Amino acid sequence: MNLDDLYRDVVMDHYKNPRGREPLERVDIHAEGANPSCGDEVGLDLQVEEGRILKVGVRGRGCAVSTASGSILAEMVEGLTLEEAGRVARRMKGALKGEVRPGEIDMGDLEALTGVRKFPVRIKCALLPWVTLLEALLEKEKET
Amino acid sequence: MNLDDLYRDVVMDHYKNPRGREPLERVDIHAEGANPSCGDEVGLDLQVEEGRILKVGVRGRGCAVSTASGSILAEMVEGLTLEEAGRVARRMKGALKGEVRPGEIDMGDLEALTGVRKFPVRIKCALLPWVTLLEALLEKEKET
Amino acid sequence: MAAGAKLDPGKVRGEFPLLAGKRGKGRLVYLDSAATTQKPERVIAAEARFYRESNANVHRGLYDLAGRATEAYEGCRRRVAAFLGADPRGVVITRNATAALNLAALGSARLLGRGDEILVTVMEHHANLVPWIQVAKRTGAALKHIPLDRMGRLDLEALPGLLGPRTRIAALSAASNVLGTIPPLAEIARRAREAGALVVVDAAQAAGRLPLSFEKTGADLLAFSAHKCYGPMGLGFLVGKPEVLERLEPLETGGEMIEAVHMDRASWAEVPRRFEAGTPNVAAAAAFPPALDLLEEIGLDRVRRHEMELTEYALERLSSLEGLEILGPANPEERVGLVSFHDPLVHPHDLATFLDGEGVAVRAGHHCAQPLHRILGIPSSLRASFGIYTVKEDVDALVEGIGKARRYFQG
Amino acid sequence: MAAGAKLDPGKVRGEFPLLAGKRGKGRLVYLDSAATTQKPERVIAAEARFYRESNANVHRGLYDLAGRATEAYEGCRRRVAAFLGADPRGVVITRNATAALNLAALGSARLLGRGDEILVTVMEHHANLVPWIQVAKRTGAALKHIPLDRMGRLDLEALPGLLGPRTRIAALSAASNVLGTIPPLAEIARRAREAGALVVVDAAQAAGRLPLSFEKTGADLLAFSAHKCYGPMGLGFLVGKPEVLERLEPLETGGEMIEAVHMDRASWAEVPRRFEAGTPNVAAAAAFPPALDLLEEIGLDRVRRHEMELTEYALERLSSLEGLEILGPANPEERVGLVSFHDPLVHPHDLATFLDGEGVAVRAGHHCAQPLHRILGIPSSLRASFGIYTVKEDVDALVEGIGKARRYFQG
Ligand SMILES: Cc1ncc(COP(=O)(O)O)c(C=O)c1O
Ligand SMILES: Cc1ncc(COP(=O)(O)O)c(C=O)c1O
Repeated sequence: MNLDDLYRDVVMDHYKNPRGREPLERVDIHAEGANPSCGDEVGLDLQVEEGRILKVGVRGRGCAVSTASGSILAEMVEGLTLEEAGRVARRMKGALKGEVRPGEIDMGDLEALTGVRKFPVRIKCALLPWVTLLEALLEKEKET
Repeated sequence: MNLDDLYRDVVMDHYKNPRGREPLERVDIHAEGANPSCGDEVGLDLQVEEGRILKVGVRGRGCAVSTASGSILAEMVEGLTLEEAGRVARRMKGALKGEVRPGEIDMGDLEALTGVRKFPVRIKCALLPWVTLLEALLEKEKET
Repeated sequence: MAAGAKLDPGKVRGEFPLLAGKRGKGRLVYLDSAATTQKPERVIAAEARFYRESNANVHRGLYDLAGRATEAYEGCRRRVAAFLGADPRGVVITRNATAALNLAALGSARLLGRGDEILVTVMEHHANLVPWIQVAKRTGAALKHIPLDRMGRLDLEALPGLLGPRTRIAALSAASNVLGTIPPLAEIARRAREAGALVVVDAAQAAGRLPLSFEKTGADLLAFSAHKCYGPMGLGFLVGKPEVLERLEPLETGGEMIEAVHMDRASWAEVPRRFEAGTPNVAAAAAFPPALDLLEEIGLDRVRRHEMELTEYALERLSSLEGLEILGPANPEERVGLVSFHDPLVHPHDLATFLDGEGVAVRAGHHCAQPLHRILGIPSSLRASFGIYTVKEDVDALVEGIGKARRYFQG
Repeated sequence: MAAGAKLDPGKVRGEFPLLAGKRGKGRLVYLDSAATTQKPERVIAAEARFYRESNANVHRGLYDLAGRATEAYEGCRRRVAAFLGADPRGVVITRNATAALNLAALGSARLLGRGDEILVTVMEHHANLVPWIQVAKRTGAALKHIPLDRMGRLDLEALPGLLGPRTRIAALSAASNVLGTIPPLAEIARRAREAGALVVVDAAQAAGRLPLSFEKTGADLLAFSAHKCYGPMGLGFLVGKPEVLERLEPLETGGEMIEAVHMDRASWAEVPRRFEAGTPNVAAAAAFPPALDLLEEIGLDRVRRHEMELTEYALERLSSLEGLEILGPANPEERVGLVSFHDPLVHPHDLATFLDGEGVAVRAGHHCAQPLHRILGIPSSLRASFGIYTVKEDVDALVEGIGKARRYFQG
């Protein structure tokens, strides 16, 4: 195992300069996620207009992997409809868990995170923001 | 381990011709004992006069070891006072458990049974009639 | 092994160091595999190798060694799931079959109330009886027992009278450890389920002896021990449908099995981890898959045929001993590889001790089935049980030993 | 070892195959002994030898092999009793410390009623907290917590307000697995007993680290795991006064632990067998005494001094890292051989993964002590823990690794 497989340049860049850290003007959807086994927590805020995600806010600071994953999430889902965001999140989840082979779908910067699969105990770190997003979307759906 | 250490001639003789098997005219003290772990059961009847054991009746048929032990018991305690019988039983218990060295006390035919100490799982078989006697005496004591 | 070829116990024996060596007067005739099987070298070596190369605690460790330990542990879970055709998320790793059955019984206390019924059989091992007695006492449920017919089989004619709308649980063994009886499990399970009951199967004597598919047994929960399956001690399993496990209350709590703990409350991790409190026996988990490999290399069908032949041979040879009372069905197809009997001429204790002197290891006692022995009207019995390494000569040695013992004690 | 001479960890290391070998880039720096210790060759060999020479089930077997297995099992019980100066009749053999603590907690439910109080501490491992939460919920008893002072020690000034006539049980660890804190156990035990409480001690982090006498701890019941004491996995102990054990309800039922079983009721065997349902882990029991031999050959005083020196060295070297927050008391005499810390610059997960890349195995997380971390105001921490084989160079590798990690993640 090589550390640089996990902490690729793209990941370290997202970790050191995480996107989606500015407070939002308005929060339409919100969810809190936690990995009880390590104590990490993440808060996700979405500003939504006409079913489309305008802006994403990420709060809480976990490890490099979860921070980078949250930052990539912020970048990737901005501009998507809620439905599209859900589809992306499910794919990412599959890819991180190794259920979908990388390359099968376009993963953008998240591709860089798939190195985590060589570090099974860290997969949860990368999953946290995406799982939280899925829960937020599920809550929203139930509401409507 | 040699089988003949356990099944010495004296033991086999008591096993094949167990003493104390005739029904008593009168039963003054009675006790039932059991080894739940193997299902063996023994019944002890004592005919007592003026604090002295006149006759012993043993019922139930266990293995050679417990049968011989019961037979030796019948032979040994007949004629003793209840107090003497208790003392003998406690000594036998100690000797069978290896807490008293053989030779330290006069054990009569029971000496032959001490071979059981080389067969730890069989010690319970040899103990059964003696432990039952002790319980019978204890019950009697409580009554008076 | 060539398809169709028979199991060659002589060859298999070579893998078992305790049996391969000489002992005292001669070879060891080990006829107590139903109590615990001997261990093949590959199992012994795998456990040692784990300690030498991968020893660490599991799950929480972020380092390579802990990753390897976790992989060994989870690998065992997957291997057992594959062995039984079950879902790995439904495989709970426990200390032994007894712990698994306690989890099944006490864990389902919350599903039971006064007047509910738990159906067991009269031939159960204490491990599949006493926990149900306990849970019945705690919840006010009542115990019902499937009786035996005169052949030592479960009496299915009694079933309609025993199964009813209040039957919540039916718990029975896939094979009796005293009679050897293999009940028509799938049928009983089907009828119990139709009555709305959960089906709990004690497979301690079936796993490693019979080709076993979790689904085909009809079980909701199934328990067995690794040590009776050529695997290490200190390892057992409760295999269940994940959705059924979800309904059980954990028995033990502590590390590894929690989600979040506060000063005065706690929530549980997902199934099956919820039932695995504290540091598990990773070394044993690492050592069990090779035992299952061995069984599958041989083929469970062949294991089954081998045990059936030995049983048939043992029944035949033992019948030649005048007066010997053999327990259980006469047909070897209805039995697993063990034969218990009662000799009215020599007490089981004396017989077992005598046979040991002849180098023959058998078990005497009630075999943790006191109620069954009470029904049979004998305080205890002698049991000879077989494994993949048992040869016909072992049975011969037993039969000759009994003959000698009779002369010794009766002569 | 010559009296007065120090423990030579370099020499001890030679007995531990996993540490003696090279691994990847270089030697393994194993700093996770608090999770599980490495195993000396004599323990590994003893377990294999049991399987090769004495493997059988215990107690009921009337044959020689079963006698040897029983002797190995009961020998372990006696050895543990001797190790702690306890009565062998009070040594219950369990799966691990967690199982022992569950037995202590759930087994004493019958002694508790609504309004009764259970005293624990805020630094307990989940294994000595969640079972008490469960039993409190079941019985209506209330949990009270001894808080920490600002130095990371138990705040004894709070004790008078916490101990009262309703305090039935005081459960606390002999050493914290996060802070390293060694509380004044004997004093707390004395005061708890004066208040009429039973004292339950979680010695998982104390056994094998501190000279430990059952009597001097003041415990009524004391739990620990073999695998944290250089012994095998799948083995733990609840050591108690026999008359206290008599008062506990068995948690698991089944074979071996019964006296008489009927169709619908059962009675229990004597203590301690009453608490040992089913086939025990005889192989592990056979393998543990050699670990205790090793500890006593070295001498627990020397082990203690060795760990104290390492702790002192680690505290000193870690303090040189700017901003690092070290948990627990500053005085190494008040700590066992482990140091946990929080680095505000690098997340524990990243630090642990990075250190693993450097060949340094440490543990990151809440170490099964979520409530304590909540009080400390950190989600998780990093823990380096020592054993008899730990050398100062291991601590050096840790400190250098943290420096490198900071440059990697911050630079
Ligand atoms: C039918 C049956 N059930 C349960 C058990 C209990 O298994 P263990 O002692 O491994 O828990 C046994 C073995 O003794 C058995 O034969
Ligand atoms: C203080 C303390 N108590 C209890 C335990 C539980 O030990 P085990 O996991 O071996 O049951 C541990 C170890 O994790 C511990 O450190």
